[in-house]
Amino acid sequence: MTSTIENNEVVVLKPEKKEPLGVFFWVCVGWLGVNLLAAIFANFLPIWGPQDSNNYVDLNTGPSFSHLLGTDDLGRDILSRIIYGARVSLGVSFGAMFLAFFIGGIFGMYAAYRRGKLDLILTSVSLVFLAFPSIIAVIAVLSFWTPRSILKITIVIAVTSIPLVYRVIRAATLSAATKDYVLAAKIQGATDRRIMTKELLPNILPTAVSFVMIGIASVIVVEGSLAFLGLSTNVTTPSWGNMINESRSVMQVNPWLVLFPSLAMCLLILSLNFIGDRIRSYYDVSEVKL
Amino acid sequence: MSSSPILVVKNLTTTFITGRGRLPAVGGVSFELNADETLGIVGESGSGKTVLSRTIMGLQPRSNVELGGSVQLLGHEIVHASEDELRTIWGTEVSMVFQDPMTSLNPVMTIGKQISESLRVRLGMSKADAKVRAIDLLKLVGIPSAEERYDAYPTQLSGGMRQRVVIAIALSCSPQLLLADEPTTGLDVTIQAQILNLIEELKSKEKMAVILVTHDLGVVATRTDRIIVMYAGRIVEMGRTRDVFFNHRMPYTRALLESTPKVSNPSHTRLITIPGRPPDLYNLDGGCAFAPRCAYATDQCRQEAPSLQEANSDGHLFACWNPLPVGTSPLNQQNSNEPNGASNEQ
Amino acid sequence: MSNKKVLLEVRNLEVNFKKAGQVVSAVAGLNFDIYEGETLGLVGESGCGKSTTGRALMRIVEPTNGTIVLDGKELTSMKGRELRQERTKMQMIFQDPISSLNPRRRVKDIVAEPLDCWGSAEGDERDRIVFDLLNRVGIDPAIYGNRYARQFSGGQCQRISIARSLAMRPKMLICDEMVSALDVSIQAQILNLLEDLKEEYGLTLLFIAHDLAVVKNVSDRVAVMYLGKMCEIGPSDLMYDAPAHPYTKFLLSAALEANPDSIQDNEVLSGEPPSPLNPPSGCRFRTRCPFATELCASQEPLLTEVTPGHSVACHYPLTTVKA
Amino acid sequence: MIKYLGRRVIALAVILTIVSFGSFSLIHLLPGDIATVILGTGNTPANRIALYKQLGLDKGLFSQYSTWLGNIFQLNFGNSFIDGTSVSTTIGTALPIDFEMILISQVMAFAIAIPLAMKAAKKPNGLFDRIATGTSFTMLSVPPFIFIVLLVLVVSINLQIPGTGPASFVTFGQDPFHNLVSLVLPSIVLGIGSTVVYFRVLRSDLVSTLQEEFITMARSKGLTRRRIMWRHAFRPSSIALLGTAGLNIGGLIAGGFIVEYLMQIPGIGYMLILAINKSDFLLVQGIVMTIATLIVLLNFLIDFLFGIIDPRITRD
Repeated sequence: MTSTIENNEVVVLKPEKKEPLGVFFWVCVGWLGVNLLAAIFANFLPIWGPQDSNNYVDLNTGPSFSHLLGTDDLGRDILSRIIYGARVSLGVSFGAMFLAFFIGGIFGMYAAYRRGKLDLILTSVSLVFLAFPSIIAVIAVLSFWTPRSILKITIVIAVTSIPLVYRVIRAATLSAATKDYVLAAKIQGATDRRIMTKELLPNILPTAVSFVMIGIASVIVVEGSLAFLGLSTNVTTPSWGNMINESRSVMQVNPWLVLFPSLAMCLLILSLNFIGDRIRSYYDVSEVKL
Repeated sequence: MSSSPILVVKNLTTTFITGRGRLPAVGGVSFELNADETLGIVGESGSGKTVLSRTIMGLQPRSNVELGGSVQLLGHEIVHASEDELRTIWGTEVSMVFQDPMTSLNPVMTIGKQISESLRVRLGMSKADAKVRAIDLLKLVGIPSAEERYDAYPTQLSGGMRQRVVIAIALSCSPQLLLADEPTTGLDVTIQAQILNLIEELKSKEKMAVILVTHDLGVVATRTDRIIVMYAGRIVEMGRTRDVFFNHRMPYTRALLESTPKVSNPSHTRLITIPGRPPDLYNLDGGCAFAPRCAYATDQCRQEAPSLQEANSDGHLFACWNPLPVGTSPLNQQNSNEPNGASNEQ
Repeated sequence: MSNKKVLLEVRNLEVNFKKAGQVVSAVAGLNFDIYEGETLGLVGESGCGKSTTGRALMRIVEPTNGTIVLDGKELTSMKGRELRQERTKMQMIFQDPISSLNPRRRVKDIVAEPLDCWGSAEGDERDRIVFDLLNRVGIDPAIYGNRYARQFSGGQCQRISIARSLAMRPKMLICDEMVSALDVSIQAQILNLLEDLKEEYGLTLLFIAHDLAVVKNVSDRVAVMYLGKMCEIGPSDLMYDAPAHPYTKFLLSAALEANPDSIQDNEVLSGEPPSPLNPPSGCRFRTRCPFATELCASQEPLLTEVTPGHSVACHYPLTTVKA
Repeated sequence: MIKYLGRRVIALAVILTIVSFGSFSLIHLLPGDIATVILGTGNTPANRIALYKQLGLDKGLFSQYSTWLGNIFQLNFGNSFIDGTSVSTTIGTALPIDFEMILISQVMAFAIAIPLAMKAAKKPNGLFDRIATGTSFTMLSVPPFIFIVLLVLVVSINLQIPGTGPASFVTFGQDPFHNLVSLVLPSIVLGIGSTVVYFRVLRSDLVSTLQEEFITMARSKGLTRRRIMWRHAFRPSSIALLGTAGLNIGGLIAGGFIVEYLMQIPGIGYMLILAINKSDFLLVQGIVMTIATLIVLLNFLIDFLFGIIDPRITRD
């Protein structure tokens, strides 16, 4: 064979032009991690019990050495109640988003890849549901579906989030599925399942992760609102929403009671939003327009 | 040809300051353009031809860009002019046709409005006058049933028609210089021929100078008076069109010519290729930027960048330490089927 | 030429799209053969259906009508695994080099994708095949095999695409505008590489492009399409010298030659192609053809042989006028 | 355009039908027997049958639905089980308060967000942009119920500004000045929330629009920056803004309840919460139906505006 091979190219690789995720991103991830760990291992932490009322010694105190964030009007430790409250907020929001993504994501991906009638039907249905305000649906269903539990709240929020998740994942899949590499995989004989898992999934994952983060943040707000309406968990179970709501009446006496749970909630939402936003811009995923 | 130049570019540099360092997109470019001339600027992607044309126009964004040298257009200095000053020149003295007519027209404005807008803002015409003139312009660039098309949106037109609209906008305030940046890339061959003929026709009708920026040697071969060949942000050869095609001295010009497939080639003609890839502008060393791909490169080429030198008195310049002999252009031996002696395959 | 073995036989290929309730006839009844070992160029302007034809052959786009016989096997009636298996004999390279490669996969996995799909090679064997293919297309596998595709330039991506398409040792390669997004110097490298690989792997090529010069440089025969129909098909040298269809002639005269002495024909084809939603009756080119008569409007010209191996669909082919 | 609107009207009708059926069936999702819920236990069967008859629950589901729907077309949502007041009247008194709050907050949001977004988009990643984007991000992370609680803490409790605290609402008809004062804090909360969202959307869209070639083209025509920003960049970018505004205003109609509840402003959201707490199911049904209808109509209006702004949309 007369070789006419041109010499192996000196390939000039394009540099990864991305700016790094940044320190603040990792601070946010760290904060989310702290929240998660504290919520999971609350029982093992050297803190007061959330219901320990201290024999009415320290009522409505500000931060001190024995109670880092102070106590409420029943003498219960605020830090401890915030940590146990994180269980409700994080439990409901992570649970609801994972459930919604499991169902909505699979349908969204499948519909966008297959197109055709199934896509048309699912998309029309999702549009109808999106026209119906989901928060109203959540309130309506929860007010009728008693007795309430964390599981029920999670399920209701998850179900009402499915149409939105479906739309987001469908749009992300659609933009990936129209790329030539999908066709290339197809003509090499890849099965639909292989294309969906090997070619499409890695490309919609950044969108999904980013949206999960922002979704979790918004579920935390929804759960908080429900707590205000008395539609969330039992009042005796501490949740951030409950804590803020209960202490509104003593706000004048002890503003710490409102400030600390509010701060806990805002910081976590900020972290989640920031993580989601950075992932989106890092992976250069354009904002999904609905 | 001896009329005084309308455009004088002297030692122009455009350097982008990016996260990776300094990117010298255009480095030390000098040339002149006469009032009735058509100048072609040819180069591959990354050669700096588009940046050059935008810098001449003054359209380069100001942040993270370092400009040097001078561009004198009809007595106005462009390089350090403020946008307010430039605005008085744009449209009336120089205007531009962009590569992609789809993206260079505002999708939510009717084409008529986009033309008459210039007339009203720049020339202070009344609404009614501007409309009449805009329709005239649409007719001038060959758009059928111009009155009806006046109210059309860009998406309702084909690519060729859109490019005609862009040309109409560019001509609306009778500029003396038209900068056309890849005006036919992405258009079909028959439409490309129509657009190039249109520009040529309007050039003589409107008495303006034209700069035709392109990657395609075919576009400039028969429609320009002079050609500039760019590589890595610099002029490597410049001269009258025939000189560049037939008497080029710079090996890159030849390589470009040889690697372009030709309709007149018999089928299965093996193209003579340039090995390697265009240089990484971030890491230019002191030598000739083409040296790593050049078959004739010597140590001198790798160490010292050649400057432009005269090939003849007609303004034919080239930048090379080991220029090709005169008259060895592949175009001169087109009918001999012998393989070219100067094969630079490695 | 005619005693050669036919590798791909296309009969009455039609592709219709539905758009806003209307039917777009993108490909309207194509008949052609591709012989083993040859390169057939397919040219035409945008919207003429040349890309759709290529995609319909691969059945990425479902043909509305017609038959495709590849190496003796009828493809249009196949389904599922059989289709996927049979289709690996024919591969396609796309126009956009960047979007052809999954940005989130490594180069060596991209090239190995067909092998992994079919489990035809594993472990060291798989690595060896990938290594050889990458080397063959000029990408050093030892250095770049583990890189992600997004770091490569257009020309390099196209090389990787070629390597991938060869992994299953296909008989036929469909190149859909594969060099039109590349710079001339890179384009020439890829075209030469393609010619070498064609020889080495015994490939048959369908080379789809809008650039007449590029097509002529690689093709044995050329087919010209206009608005979903084939105008002319014949040996490339012969056809470029003496086009028989007026459209081919205009197309050639509009092609710009990089030579100041080339004659710039002032006979530029005026107007633009009509909409495929509502194609003209009879000959689809008649609305722009200076030679059109009433016959052209009423009766569709069929593809007929003017000289051996050279067919044209025109009532008034130019060669007969000349003769 | 007509074809486009026609299709939208059909979609509108379909969605409204489904939404109305959803609202209607809410009452049937109740666990247990409605008569027990309304009359309490320990009632005679005769009373139950009378109630069933009064509610029309003795008829078939479809006939119930069509009667209910027929009534709704005459804006008759029935009378409350609890206090016998007309549901339509309750909704009719509550809605204007929401409209007032939304109007104030949206005027405020657009007035702040548009100029800020334009200034920020002129120099992406410049100092102004960084500050504005950072601030918007922080504001985005404060839920409305925390925001309003903190505002009340500062403004009404610490600064002791009269008429701004919870339960100080008076209607516009009673006292326009105090009405406005009492709506200041809730409007700020809703307005800032909207401002942040609009700013972020418009800024990012403007940044990408300003990089488009047609902006360079407009510059090369010699147009002023101001003209380019408003005539060439804002209009295409306003599509994203408008779409967001549609979703956001819909969200305010549906989600304003938390602010209304905390401030005890008798808007539609507060009424909904009260109705739920009192188990006033006909009122819940009526409010849900009203909110859903308003949101669907809002979406229709936004679609219509899309069609006006962007000719591409009406000709797909």
